[in-house]
Amino acid sequence: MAAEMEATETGGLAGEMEVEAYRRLFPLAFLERHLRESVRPDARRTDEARPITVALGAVSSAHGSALVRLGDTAMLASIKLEVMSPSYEAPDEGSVGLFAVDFPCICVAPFQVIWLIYSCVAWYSAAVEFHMPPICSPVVRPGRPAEVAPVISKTLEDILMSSGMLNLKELCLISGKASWLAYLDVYCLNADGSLFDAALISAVAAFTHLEIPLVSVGDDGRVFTVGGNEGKIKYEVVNREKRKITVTNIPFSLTCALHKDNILADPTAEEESIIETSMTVVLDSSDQIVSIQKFGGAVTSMATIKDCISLAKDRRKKLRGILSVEAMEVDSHSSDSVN
Amino acid sequence: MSAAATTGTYSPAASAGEKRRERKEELRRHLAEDADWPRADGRSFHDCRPAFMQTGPTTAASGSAYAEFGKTKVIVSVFGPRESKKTMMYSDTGRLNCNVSYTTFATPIRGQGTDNKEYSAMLHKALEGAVMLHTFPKTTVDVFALVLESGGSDLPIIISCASLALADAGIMMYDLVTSVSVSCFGKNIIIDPTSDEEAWQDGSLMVAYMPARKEITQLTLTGEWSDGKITNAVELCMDACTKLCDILRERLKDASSLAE
Amino acid sequence: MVGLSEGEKHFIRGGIAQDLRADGRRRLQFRAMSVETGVIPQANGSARVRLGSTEVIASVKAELGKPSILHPDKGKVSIFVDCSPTAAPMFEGRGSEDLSAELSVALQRCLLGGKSGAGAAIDLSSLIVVDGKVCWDLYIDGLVVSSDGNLLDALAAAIKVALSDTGIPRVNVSLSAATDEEPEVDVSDDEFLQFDTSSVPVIVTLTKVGKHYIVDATSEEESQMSSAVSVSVNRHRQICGLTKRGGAGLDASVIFDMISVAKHVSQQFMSVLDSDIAAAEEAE
Amino acid sequence: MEYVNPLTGFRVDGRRPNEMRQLKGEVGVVARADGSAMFEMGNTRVIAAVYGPREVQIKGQQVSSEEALVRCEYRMADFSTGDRRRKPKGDRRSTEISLVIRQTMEASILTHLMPRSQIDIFVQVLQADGGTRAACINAATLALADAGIPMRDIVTSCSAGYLCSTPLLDLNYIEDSAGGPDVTVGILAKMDKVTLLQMDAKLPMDTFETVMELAIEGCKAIAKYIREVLLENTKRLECQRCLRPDFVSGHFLQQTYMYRAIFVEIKAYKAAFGSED
Repeated sequence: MAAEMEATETGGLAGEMEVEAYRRLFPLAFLERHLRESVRPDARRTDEARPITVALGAVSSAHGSALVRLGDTAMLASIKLEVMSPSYEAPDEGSVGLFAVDFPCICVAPFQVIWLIYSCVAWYSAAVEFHMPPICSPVVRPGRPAEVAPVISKTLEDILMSSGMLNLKELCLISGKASWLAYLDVYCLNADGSLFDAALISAVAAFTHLEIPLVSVGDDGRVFTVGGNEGKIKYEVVNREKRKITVTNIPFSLTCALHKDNILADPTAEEESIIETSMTVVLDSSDQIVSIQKFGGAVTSMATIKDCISLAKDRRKKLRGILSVEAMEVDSHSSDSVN
Repeated sequence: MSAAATTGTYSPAASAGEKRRERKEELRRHLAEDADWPRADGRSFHDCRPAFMQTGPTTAASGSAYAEFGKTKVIVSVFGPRESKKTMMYSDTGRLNCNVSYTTFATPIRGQGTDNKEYSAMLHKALEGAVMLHTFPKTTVDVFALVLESGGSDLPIIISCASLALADAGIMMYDLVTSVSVSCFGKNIIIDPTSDEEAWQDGSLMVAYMPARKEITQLTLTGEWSDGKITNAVELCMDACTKLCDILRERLKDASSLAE
Repeated sequence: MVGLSEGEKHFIRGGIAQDLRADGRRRLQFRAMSVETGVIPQANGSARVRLGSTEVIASVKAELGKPSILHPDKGKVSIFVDCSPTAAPMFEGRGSEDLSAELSVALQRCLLGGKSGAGAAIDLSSLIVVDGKVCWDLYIDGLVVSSDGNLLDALAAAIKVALSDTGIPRVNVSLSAATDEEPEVDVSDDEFLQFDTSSVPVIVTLTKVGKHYIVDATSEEESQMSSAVSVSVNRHRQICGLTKRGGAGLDASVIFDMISVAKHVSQQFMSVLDSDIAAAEEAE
Repeated sequence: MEYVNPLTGFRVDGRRPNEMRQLKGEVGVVARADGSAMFEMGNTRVIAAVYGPREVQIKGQQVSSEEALVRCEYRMADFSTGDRRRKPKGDRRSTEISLVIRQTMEASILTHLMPRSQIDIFVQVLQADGGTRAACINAATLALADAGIPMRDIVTSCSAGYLCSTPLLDLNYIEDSAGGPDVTVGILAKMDKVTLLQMDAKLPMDTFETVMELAIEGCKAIAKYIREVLLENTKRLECQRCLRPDFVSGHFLQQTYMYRAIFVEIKAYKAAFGSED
């Protein structure tokens, strides 16, 4: 690599070669030339993150859903509510996403076996599912899930639980008898870097948009939805007032790629493929650190870690407007009755 | 932690089943008998749902398209000619690899989100006739479709959206493929059925058509049809496909004008 | 699957163009067909059909089950096809899954009719025992033992023969007081009720090679096919299902022409099949 | 449930303890296979097809340069057993039986005569009424013979059991699932050598010997029957080959008709060749 670096230094090789070919052939050199002028290939400053747009109620067949675009990365989160009998220890608490994995085909590729064992452990504790369908990136092939998907599912689930954002007591219907179970599925529609940040924002937005359907209990003990506008209601509506769940101290995350003492906030897929080390800082609404994740890669000094945390802090300030505003704004067509 | 909590989940809509069935029964009877009974969403029998199509939702793919017909939402991304799987044997013409999968929340009852083998095979047959396979020998073009929401006549919309994505990816094709399906209720034929109408149809017919070359690449039909009914159903589908194809062409024109 | 040299390909195409195929048949002529019923004693109905050297076995098994909530007054029928590796080495392991899935889907499309049950080969409401509670679930299984082309027609014929050979045991239900728990059902194994399989359609596949289309193609001829249309026609000359296979596009008029030819040929094929069924019934 | 009627000594299906079920063998049932056969023991019916010796397909396995690679796949049809469960492919039982059949047949095939080649044996069970393993081995032997693959000797197999203190030959499904011992023996008929012996129950030594003797008797009877089937098949092939006028089959007539047609065609071809696409 070093030899070819000198060649580009003198501008011999890069001069005539077309930029696109150069970008493909020598990606690291291409990036480093940009970083020397502290600018990035997509014309952002090193500490600048991509714009975020949030649209609520993207899926009409779900109780709560949100489509989030972080630059080009697009995430679609959807929550479906189902009724379950609460566990013995926590009679008055619902839970999020008890995900039962049943694998249709018996002979599984070795990787899927690990995923099967891993998911059995998560089976009984609340687990959230992060899907990477084959449409989102050239790396993913149908039939074999991407390696990074279970990792993101696990971290997403830990943070949603540990940040105390949700008060599971609000998911209870009749204490000890029936409570809500929220299946949270996050689909990555376009994978262009910092998937975890976009996934977390979309999950949070979906929960703010969540609307619990009006239900009442039938005589056989089974809960059923009431049409909402039906005149005669045989059975009294159980949860007339508990329709929206309160979302407190919203967690927010920022991923930074670390490359030789410069920090790239919110890397794109191309940058992520070049730079191995990256660090994710998760803060909650009162700027306390919820979690810091750094999976191996090059060693970094404490100073860099502090810089990342401060970067995350001011990024959260800028975005507080978006996260709280959309919490109030209920999208118009999400209120039609969901059967 | 007791395990009882997990197995007993059910979606609470069970009670409405009884009433919903009578309403469906009544809908079917009306559609079968009188000719001018308006459909649930106010369309006449020969009206398609408003088609919203757009290219390029996924930048990671070499070509992609998003289609929304009423409640049916589909994303297709095409990964340009790339080397095929190790297990594949040598072939001097290109290969098309299609895969259709549903999200867990696509259907009202929570599905598994598994791949739909039948639709993948049908998508492959519909597109095979239109793609110039000999222009990318020894390689494979991957066409992956994800149904975000299933609102009725999913396969035709997947086929039209896939051919738009292929065009967006710059894959050589003889012609764009558009596809429309009709449902038959008694002697009436309704076009572009929604999932409620599809659940109660007496028969259905789907045509995948290349308007410029006037060739049908895929035709499937179920239920009882007489000869005459087939001919005018296929004619109905073909001119609906031609109109849909003009919409596709406009999308490609604005996409390219946007690109400059 | 079939290795053919250029010379052989020309020979086949030239033959079809002159209405004289490799094995001496005309374009719209079927191969010799032999039908046998009751090949699987444990099944409620079974049949083996040999069309030239293509051999398939179909078995119908009936089990008691619960009707679906959407159609409480109808029984359920499911069709599965399996290609045995004895037919071709490439069907070994999971190799036969796509072909089996394709054949099962094509058969379901042609035999089960629309979702509301109209145009179904078997009258589903005759399968009901107790409305909403107990009904018969028919499992139709096809097995391809030896494959020499035209599997779909052979399977459809085998299913039609198996259904005519099927006997569903008469069931008397002792209506217990409580409505929702399962009523006891005892199955008498002497008298059986037969199906009337007159309305079960027959599938005719027209394979287009060059400019002409042929019926009942062998696997060599199928390897030369540009496209194929499988039409299922029942006794009242109604079309109960249609699948276009193969890649190349077809002009609409060609398809209508193929449908009319298929209707004409299917009547003749159905009469041959009915006489074979009658013969097989006595032979059993 | 008494499996042997104490008074008459007959079994559930009316057979005597040392009586075999009705055998039926047929050769050449699958046209495209190099060799194929169907074998019936009572209600158990199995079809075997042999493809090979042919070029090795799977690049993964290292190809031993001095002997043929024998591969086998055992598969049960969905309707073969009483209850209709769709068994997923490659479950443990069929993998085990595939291995058993492969090793049993490998013992008798002269693999060193066909180096760097592969022989595929596919066995499809149409109807399973006990003793499927034995029927598969007999069918495989017939199919290998039909494929003309050199073998030391024909391998035959039979099962035997021990219920109500009487040794029973060739168990059917009811006797097999009665929980008693089940001995499956596979022998090389002429050389009187045992290639397969499977027994899974506690049995005193002497009863084991009597049951095994009974099974070997069974195998010998099957070997005699198989030899008859092969002899009759060879006769049929022989007369088809020597084309005696009174026995010319319709198939042959079509062949001559076709050759004559070709001469006519060649002239037409030259003219038409240009127009043909």
